[in-house]
Formats: sequence, C-alpha cells, structure tokens
Amino acid sequence: MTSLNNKYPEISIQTEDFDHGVEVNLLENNNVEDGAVVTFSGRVRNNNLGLTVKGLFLEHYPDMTEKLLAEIIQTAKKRWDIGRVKIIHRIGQLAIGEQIVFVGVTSKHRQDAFAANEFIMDFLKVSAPFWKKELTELGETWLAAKASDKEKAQAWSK
Amino acid sequence: MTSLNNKYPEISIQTEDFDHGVEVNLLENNNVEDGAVVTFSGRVRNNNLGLTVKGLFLEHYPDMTEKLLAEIIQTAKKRWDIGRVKIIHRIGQLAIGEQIVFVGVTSKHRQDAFAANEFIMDFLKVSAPFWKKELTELGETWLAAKASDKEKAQAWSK
Amino acid sequence: MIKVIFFAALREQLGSAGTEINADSATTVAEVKVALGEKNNNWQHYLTNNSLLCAVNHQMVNSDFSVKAGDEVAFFPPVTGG
Amino acid sequence: MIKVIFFAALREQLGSAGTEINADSATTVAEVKVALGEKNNNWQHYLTNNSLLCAVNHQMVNSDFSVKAGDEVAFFPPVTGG
Repeated sequence: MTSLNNKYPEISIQTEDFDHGVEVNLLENNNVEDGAVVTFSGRVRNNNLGLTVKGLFLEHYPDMTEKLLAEIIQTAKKRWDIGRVKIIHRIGQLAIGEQIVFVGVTSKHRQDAFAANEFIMDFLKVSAPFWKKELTELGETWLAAKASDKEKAQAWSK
Repeated sequence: MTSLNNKYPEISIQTEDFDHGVEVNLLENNNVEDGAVVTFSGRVRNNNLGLTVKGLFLEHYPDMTEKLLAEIIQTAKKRWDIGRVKIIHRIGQLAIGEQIVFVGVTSKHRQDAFAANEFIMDFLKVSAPFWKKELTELGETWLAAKASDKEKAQAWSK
Repeated sequence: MIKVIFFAALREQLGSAGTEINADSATTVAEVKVALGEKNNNWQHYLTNNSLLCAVNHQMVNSDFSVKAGDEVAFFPPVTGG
Repeated sequence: MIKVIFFAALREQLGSAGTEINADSATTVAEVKVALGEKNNNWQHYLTNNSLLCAVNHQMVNSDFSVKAGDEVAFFPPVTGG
C-alpha cells in the first residue's frame, strides 16, 4: 500500500467542480507500485423516473459526512489490497450534466481497485448523510432512497 | 444507450500517450442520459515477481487486435445496459509509470458500468493479441500469461 | 441542553433547521422526539415517521440510545447521495 | 501460397517474423506446422510447443482447422496485454 502524504486529503466535500484528469494524476503521482486505477464518477442525469430533470440541490450533514466516508474507506482498505483512495462529493446547486461524485482507487492488481471502488460507492449511497432535491417539470422533490441501493450494500456482507 | 457518432472510435491502439481527463470528457460529452462513468487505467509498475522493472515493450497483431476488442465490446453491450465504451491500448516502448491501457464505460446505473468495465479488462487480458516484454535487472523477458487471468475471464460464464 | 438538528425534507416539513431541549426532559432518543412534539404540536406528525433516521454525535443510533447534556442529536430522512 | 506470421517470443525464437508456404503442402493448421518444420529444422522444436496459439485470418482456431491458398496463418504465445 502506498500512503499519501498529509497534504492530500482522501475526502473532499465541496461546492466547486473538480477535474477528473487532475484527480487521476494525483492518485498516480509518485505511486509506481500501484499499476491499476479505477474511477467512478456520477453526474446529474436529464431524467429520473420518467420526469425531465432541470437540476439538483445537494445537502449534507457537515462533519458526520466526512466521518462516515472515512469509515467506509477504512473498511475497504481492510478488505482489499488497495493503495490510494479519493472521494469527492459536491454539495449545493448542480445543473444537468454536472459532476456530483468522484471515487478513485489505486491497487497493484485490478480486481482490488474494481471491488473497493464499487464497495465505497455502494456504502456511500446508503450511509453517507447526503440528500438530493430534484428540480423537475413538476417542481421540487426530495428524492426517496432506493431499495435497490440498500440491497446492493447488503450484498457485500454475503 | 447513447451511440457515439462515427468520428469517435471506440478502440485506439497507439504508441503515443493519452490524457485520462480528455477521454472522460469525450465519454461524457453530449451524453446526459448516462449518469455513471467507470474508468480503468493500467500503468507500468516498477516491479514484477520481485524483480525491478526498468521498462516494457508491447507488441501486437495489427487488425486482429481491433477485431477482438470490438467483439469484447459487443458482448459487453449485449450483457449490460451500457452507453459509450472507449478502449485505448498502447504499443511500443514504455517507461515505468507510463500508461498502458484505458477502458472507459458509461451507463445509466453504476453497476452496469462497473461490471462491463471489469469484463472488458478481463477478456482483453486473455484474448486480445498483445504481448509484453519486460526489461528487468536480469535482462529482457517475454511475460508469461497468468493462470489467474484465465480464471477471472472464465468466472464470467458462471 | 441537548442540541437537536434536522436535515433535508424533515427540515422543510418542520420549518426549522434545529433547536435545543432541556437535558432533563429526555434520556433517550425516543424521549427527545416526545419532548420535541410537546414543544411544537405541528412537529409530532413528522417526527413519528418510521423511516426517520437519528445520529447522536455523528453516529447512527436507534431510538433507545441514551442522550445527555451536550449531545448533538440529528434527525433526517434516509440518505440519497452519490 | 499461405502467408504465415509469428509474434513475440516465438518470432524471436524462430528468428523470423513470417514466411510463406505452398498451399499444396498443408490443408490444416497442424500440417502448416509440419510444413514449416520441414522448411527449417531449427523451427520444429518451437512450433511443437503445446501452449502456442494459432489464428487464421484473425480468428482463433484449433490445429485441425482447414487452411487454403490466400489465408493468413499466425502463430503466437499466450497473450499478455492490458
């Protein structure tokens, strides 16, 4: 495992956008041990449940979010042989097509980075205190949690 | 599924390096339907089986490589609900830390992009006609195929 | 005092981002809910929603979890990030 | 004629990137190998390696696959890309 120096935080909750390429470079910088990098990024889609989406508002619980995400990263590091991890999650008002979330994981062997990245996303979805409010043609609606997300997270303990 | 226009090739075998961020932007450009993007990138590690690696030489079978990769993409598109796919594989002489391969997949729901990306990498590994020659402290050696890679590919048909 | 905060849909339903209750009025999360309902009758309906989650000092807890003076008790709907 | 090409370690072992054989001298992949071994005795040892793979016209095939004039027959070690 390749540790990051303290200047590079593993978790960033931010209103501003991020640069996917820059984040991958930071994950790879001075990290010649890990040959594999898997990234996930999620963006605001233009539709949900058949409704046209105009934008998204993201709220979170400061401090608790960071604590929860750090716990998820620690669990992933115990379960897989992974090197660096980066989680970025945006908050505030987002337009269609804007980036919402980024998860990057490096590892020596690809299956560790694939599994750890999906694990982090699955648990971020069901346990990190973020809430999405969608602006659609019918007005503003707080999104409901999906049963399928809960099932995905539970599947990891099988 | 969001099709790419013909100007954007899904497969690129090239000697020159590529820009991870640019590739992700191309996958996302005018693609507001797909909220999820999963990327894999592999780079030259500084060691393999305990030996210090100085560099890598990559050879391939022109035309057959492209044919095989296109078949893998088609299989992935039948199996999962994915949007765009991009595979870049470099050939020729590569130094430590250089990028070797990039696979990017977009989808509406993240599990499709995760699964399809790992599937493409697993089959690229065992069926695309590329060969690596490693330059180590002990000289040049053609790498041997790994049984673990074969098992990973076979696991998809379970 | 116990600090109580609300998030997302619940914050909008209650028309409040948070309040404080006397530490003597509740020893568990369930009792915090009761104290909040007594404080504001309009809140009772929303606070009895079974899907509501609770965190005490940033840790997810059940309704029988003990609370004490100085705690931060947060109520919120199921999370929907990512 | 049948075009025959070699890749990677095999290409270096044979000291050749490829050659041609008369289409009359082989009707299957296995017979192509025999014809190549007769053409160059030093090659025989490397061509009988069981792990060698073969593609005819860019398609992976077994040793009993039929070949004909104009085909491109490639022999190579197990692949190691990615």
